[in-house]
Amino acid sequence: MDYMVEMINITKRFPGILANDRVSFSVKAGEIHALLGENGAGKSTLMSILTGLYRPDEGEIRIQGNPVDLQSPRDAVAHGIGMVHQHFKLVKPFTVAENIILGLKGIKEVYNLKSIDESVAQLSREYGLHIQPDSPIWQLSVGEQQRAEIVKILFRGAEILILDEPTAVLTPQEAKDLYKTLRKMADLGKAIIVISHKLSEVLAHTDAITVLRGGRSVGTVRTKETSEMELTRMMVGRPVMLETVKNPVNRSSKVLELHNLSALGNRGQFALKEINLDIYGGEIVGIAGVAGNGQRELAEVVAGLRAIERGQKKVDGNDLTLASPKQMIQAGVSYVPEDRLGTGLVPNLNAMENYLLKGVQKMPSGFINWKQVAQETAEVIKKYDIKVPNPKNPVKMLSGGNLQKLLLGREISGKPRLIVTMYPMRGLDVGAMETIRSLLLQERDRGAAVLLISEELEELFALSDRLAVLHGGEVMGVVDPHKTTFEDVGLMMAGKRMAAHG
Amino acid sequence: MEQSIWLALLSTGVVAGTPILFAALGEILTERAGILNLGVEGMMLVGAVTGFMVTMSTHNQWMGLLMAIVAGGLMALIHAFLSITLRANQVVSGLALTIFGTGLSGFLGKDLIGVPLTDTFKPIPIAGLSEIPWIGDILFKHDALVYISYGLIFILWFFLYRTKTGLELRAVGENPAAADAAGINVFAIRYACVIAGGMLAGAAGAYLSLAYAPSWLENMTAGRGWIAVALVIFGTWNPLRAFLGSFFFGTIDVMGFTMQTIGIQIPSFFLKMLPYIFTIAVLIVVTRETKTRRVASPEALSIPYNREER
Amino acid sequence: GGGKQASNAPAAGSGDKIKVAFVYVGPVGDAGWSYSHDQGRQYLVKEMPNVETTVVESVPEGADAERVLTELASKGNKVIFATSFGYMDYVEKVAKKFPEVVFLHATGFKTANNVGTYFGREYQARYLSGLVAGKQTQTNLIGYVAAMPIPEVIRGINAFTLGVKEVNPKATVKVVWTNTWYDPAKEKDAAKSLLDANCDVIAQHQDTPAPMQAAEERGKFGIGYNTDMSKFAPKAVLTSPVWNWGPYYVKTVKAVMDKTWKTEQYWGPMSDNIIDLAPFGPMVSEDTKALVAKKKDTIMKGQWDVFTGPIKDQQGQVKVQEGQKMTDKEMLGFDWFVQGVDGAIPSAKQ
Amino acid sequence: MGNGSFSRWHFEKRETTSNLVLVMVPVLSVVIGLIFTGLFIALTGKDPLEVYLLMFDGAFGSAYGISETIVKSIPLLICALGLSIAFRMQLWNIGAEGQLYMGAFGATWAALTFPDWPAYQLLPAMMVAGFLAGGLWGLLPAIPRAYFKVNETITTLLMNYIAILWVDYLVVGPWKDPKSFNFPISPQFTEGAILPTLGTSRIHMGLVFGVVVALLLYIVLNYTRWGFEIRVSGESPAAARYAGMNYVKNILLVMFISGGLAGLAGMTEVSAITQRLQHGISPGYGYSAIIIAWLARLHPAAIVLVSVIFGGMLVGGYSIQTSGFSSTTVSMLQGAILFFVVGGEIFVNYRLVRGEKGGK
Ligand SMILES: Nc1ncnc2c1ncn2[C@@H]1O[C@H](COP(=O)(O)OP(=O)(O)OP(=O)(O)O)[C@@H](O)[C@H]1O
Ligand SMILES: Nc1ncnc2c1ncn2[C@@H]1O[C@H](COP(=O)(O)OP(=O)(O)OP(=O)(O)O)[C@@H](O)[C@H]1O
Ligand SMILES: [Mg+2]
Ligand SMILES: [Mg+2]
Repeated sequence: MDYMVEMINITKRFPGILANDRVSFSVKAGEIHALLGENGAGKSTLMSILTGLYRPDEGEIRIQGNPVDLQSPRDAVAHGIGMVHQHFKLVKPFTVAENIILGLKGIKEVYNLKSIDESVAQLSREYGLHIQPDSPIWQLSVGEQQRAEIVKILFRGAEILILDEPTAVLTPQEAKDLYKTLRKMADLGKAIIVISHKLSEVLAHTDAITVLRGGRSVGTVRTKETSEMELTRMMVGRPVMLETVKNPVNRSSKVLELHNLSALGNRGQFALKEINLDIYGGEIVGIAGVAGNGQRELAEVVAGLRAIERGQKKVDGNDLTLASPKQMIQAGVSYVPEDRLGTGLVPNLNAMENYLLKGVQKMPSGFINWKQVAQETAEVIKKYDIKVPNPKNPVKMLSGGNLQKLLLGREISGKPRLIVTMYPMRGLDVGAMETIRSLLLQERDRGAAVLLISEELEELFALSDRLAVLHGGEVMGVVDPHKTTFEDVGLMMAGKRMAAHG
Repeated sequence: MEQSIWLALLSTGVVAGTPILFAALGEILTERAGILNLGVEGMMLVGAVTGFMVTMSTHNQWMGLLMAIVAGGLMALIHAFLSITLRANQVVSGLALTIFGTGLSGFLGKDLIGVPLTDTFKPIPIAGLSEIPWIGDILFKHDALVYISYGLIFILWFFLYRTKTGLELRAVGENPAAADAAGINVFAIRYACVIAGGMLAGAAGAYLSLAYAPSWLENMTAGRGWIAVALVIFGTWNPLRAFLGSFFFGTIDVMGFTMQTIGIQIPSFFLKMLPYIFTIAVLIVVTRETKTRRVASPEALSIPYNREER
Repeated sequence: GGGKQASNAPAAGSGDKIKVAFVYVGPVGDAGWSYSHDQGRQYLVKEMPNVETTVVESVPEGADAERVLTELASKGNKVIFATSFGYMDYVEKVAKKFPEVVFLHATGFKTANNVGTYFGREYQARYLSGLVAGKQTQTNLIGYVAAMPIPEVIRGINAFTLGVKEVNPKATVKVVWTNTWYDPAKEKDAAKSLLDANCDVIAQHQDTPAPMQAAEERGKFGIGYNTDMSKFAPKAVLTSPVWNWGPYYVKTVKAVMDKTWKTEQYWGPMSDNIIDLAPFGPMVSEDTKALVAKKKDTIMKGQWDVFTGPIKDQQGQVKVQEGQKMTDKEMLGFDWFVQGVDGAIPSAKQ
Repeated sequence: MGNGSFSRWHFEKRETTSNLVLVMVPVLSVVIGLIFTGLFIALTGKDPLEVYLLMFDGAFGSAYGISETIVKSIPLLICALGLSIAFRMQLWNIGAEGQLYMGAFGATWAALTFPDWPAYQLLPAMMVAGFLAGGLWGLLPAIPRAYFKVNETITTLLMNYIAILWVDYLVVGPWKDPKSFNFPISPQFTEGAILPTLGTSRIHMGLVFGVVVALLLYIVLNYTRWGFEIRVSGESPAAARYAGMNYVKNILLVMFISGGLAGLAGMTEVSAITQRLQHGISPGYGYSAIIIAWLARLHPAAIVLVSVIFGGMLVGGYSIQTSGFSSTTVSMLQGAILFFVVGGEIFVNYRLVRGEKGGK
């Protein structure tokens, strides 16, 4: 009746998997509806069906009460459905405006880009989405690109807006602004669907929540009437520990020392300026900061992937300022990069080969003993309970959580001295998050030094023994998370300097 | 006298560049949509023989041209089916198309060898324009197809950079997943571009057999299809620059002879290497530029697109 | 060989049947060299219905040639004509393995008991065509589109130039090398560059009619080659030195069948009909025709040959003394231009 | 859509590809290709079966045929092996043709410079010179590729022309045989510069090179660190760097070896077959090798097999000319069969299913 979207008994099979199993799902006009579920629960698949990207094997879709046949994204657009995909669908060399008019009906064959620029600018002002229509996509930050995606959908007059994990790559402030915009759109009578793993944000900003588990719908609840505990139980099927229990810190010797270290960013500017930071064995040092303030450069410098311009880097007392990535690996430095699939893991290689990726540097002879590799991989898979249906399949088939477990499992398998990890929980469901957290703590208790880079203050406060804040490539201060507030750290993240007390 | 020789050289350069220009314009369209077609040589040959055959029997070179265009399109359709629908390796498919086209053209042309053709495209100086000093001699004293190629450059340029369909076409070559999500029919556009590319290659072949050296001879393209592929890069996928390139390639081709007539002896081999060396240099410069400006090859070039896969 | 080849094997006892094979470097359809040989083959088949011919075309002058020759020899061909210079080494090798097969190699110079070479004195026809060109030119500049600086081509240019000079001492012959036997567009470009340099007659030693078409487009004249090229450029072609291999093929195959064939280095003169001039175009004056006929007559009768002194080279030095005739050996190794040629032999310097 | 029963053929990704599929797909493709082109032959009034038998007979029907097929497959094999290394690193080297010519150039240089050396000195010198020249020709486009990401498909293609023009220049100019009457060929090699052959056939030592290289490659690519490194580098340069592998060095090395092997093929051709440098020493071996490496899925053993089949196809192609097929028909048939093989590849990773809506 007054449902904007109704998906009824949708089933979608992929070779060997039932991604959606008779899922039903409805959204009203004017509401923000969250879609929750573990990795691989079928959320993205369901939404891809709604946008005509995939064809369902069974089921029916109704838009404003009318059954529709969505054969392709074009049909979906025609029915007012627009989606911001997790991986943006933007043409990089084109400008924002050019991206917006792509595939758009009603644009003249010989179009006037100037007037389109103007109407795009006007529309984005209306919704408070700051964006410059004539800048090419490749020059934009992730947040800006996302706004471009949203404006693109609005410009098409979409009434139904779908966002797949929109806040995963945004700073907290950007995330807040996004929800403000979404609320504005809902108030205008649009239906908004958001996929997210962040329970707190879902609880704070949405009207209704549907939970998927293992391809099936567990149920829909009103946000006001639910709690974090209930949602978690629905998603995972069992209660999950949300509080992290941490042993007292047991610091040993200095593992990593950075002295007055400066390094250049990709665009040739100084991304790290005069960094001084020591990390001891047996402690987790968190790095807080808004993305783009030198975190990536810091991780890369430590891993040996980025040249050091000035200053010094030592591991266990040895000067490794000029060391190559290979030498850093040999010195016992592990690195879990932000880009799991592509840098940390090779998508088209299987689990065994990915396991070998780093170990191969330590093989004494140049020859590979595949039997031994297979055995070690099997051990890691078993030890960390990684769901690998077939170890001979490329790892790109694995879900995000399992990828992260495999990656971390490999990185800690060599008992490293130092683990550098960037955004380790990004995009993970609560169950997977729990596992990763306990793995990091186990490593710390074993005596390894851990450098944890994250944007989630909660996570940083829960795990870190000390917390350094980066702003503009400089350390604003190193604090003890037990003696500091979110607000103080937030101020430092915004550029306020604090006396170090850690 | 000296001056007139150089004028004549440039004028001949325009004509020598015309067949590769037609083919390169077609390949620009194809590659802009993300498909690499290395079968240009084969398509040109089939176009050349078809154009000749049809002109022979209809006594109308325009009819010949038309059918050459159709034949080139049909050849390209094979590549389109293999590379778009069957997601075949585009390099291998293109090579196979060249082998096939060489054979097919020879087979079709078996009885056309040594047959003279009277209905050909002959030079028609354009009244007025051809009287402009220099420019007139160089650009406006050629056959109708040369003038058509001028028009085509601008039409194609305008189409690619100023129309909505052109924008969509380029989007398909840069990021087919994005184009698809925006509701553009990636498959239709790719098919259309590959076929249109083949049609232009067919026209290029017809230019050889109906205007440039009116006759049918096996393998008469003599590698020009490959040069057209190089020209696309030289022109950085831009029709206007491709024209300058074709002029340059054509002139270099003829220059060796002109130098001989005025008694300058440099080994023509080195002269002939120049376009290739320049093309490589252009490629390096352009690629380095892309760090700041994105003008390089279409990003999805030669990668098959499959919606349900990443 | 399997049973399927029964049809190819020499039918025992069927008397005079003989299998003859031809190996071409280009496609039969090149309208030039290979085409002219295939015309000769067709003539052979027509004249001698008992001859069964096999053709293998587009055989590169490399590894494949040896195999193709071997295969043809082992499949019962009694006479094999290898029609390109580059086959020389391979003919030599294969002939050793098949002493009972007769190999004939066009344009080459290596012989053996079962290997003969054959060629025609095309320079004689070239000379006659030079007379025509010399008469026709107004600008006294004649262009010559030439493939490669090998003796055969150089000899043709020289003979042609002597003919031109004979009737028009003021004329020069401008040479442009294309380094290809077969590329219509390139040949046409080369011809155009000559026309641009004010030449008004274009001669060629190339395998396609493109240079003639260039001349026709500019309203100028041309001398074709290999076959009668007037059909490609009827308003331009004055005449063409043409090959006529047929009679030689008939004669040779007959000799082999009669067991009278002996190895030789055959260099057939015009009087053997192996080379001739194609019919004149309508623009050629009666005067010229008569002159050509007269000269041709002296050549046919063997009273006079082209390279008879005095002949000067480009520097004006007398290379052939008055009254002397160049020997075949000298002619076969030509590496200098006669006076009146404007051009250079690229590698002569090295 | 509603309730309409929707059915449409479409491709569905296979979860895993069995070995049987891997083998059967190309075999069936060839068979279907033969049937299809057979229809075409029948249209021209000939018996397709007879033509195919003739072709097969020419290539494999006699000891001589087999020996010639092997001779033809040697350069294809060595080039394809070289290409397979580059392809494994996803470096699309389509410049084997030019690298082969440069190898021939290098080998010829050695042969002409040290004509008096005995074979045991001169042949290794020619091999080294050929490998180096081909390798450097492969290295040249690798440098801009490694440092500026310049597309190597295109640069290697363009460099083919330069290499061929270079060899043409040499045989017309400085290296022309003074005894050749100005014919564009180099002097004939001396005894010591010619690879030994097997008995009276033309099968030469190049075969041994090819087989040894195939074996070495198999071991190196599958069981050594470096082999693993180039696979990782090909799949993901970022991951390679991350894992401590020297991406730039590997590009340069791989292209050098890839080109070097093509150069070695060029050396074997001039040394054993033409025994001098001349125009057109390769009728496109470098291009055919691309198809071979790809058809063999870069597997060294499969490359050996496919090279022989390809060699047979080329040799058999000449054979059917003797039954009245022009050379053009042969290449038409070859092209058409290739279409089927190329198109059939999709069945390795996908199966054709009929998507049924509302069913099951
Ligand atoms: N294109 C595809 N081909 C094959 N299988 C797929 C494809 N996309 C998804 N799947 C399968 O369907 C299941 C559901 O995937 P989906 O992307 O919908 O999960 P999700 O809920 O979005 O997970 P996440 O939270 O990690 O984003 C996965 O486990 C996967 O195995
Ligand atoms: N081509 C594919 N074949 C099989 N499964 C796939 C394919 N593509 C994606 N999947 C599955 O779809 C699911 C979700 O993929 P998605 O891209 O949403 O990753 P993710 O788990 O959300 O990771 P992240 O959000 O951190 O990028 C995963 O379970 C993955 O296994
Ligand atoms: Mg998802
Ligand atoms: Mg996800």
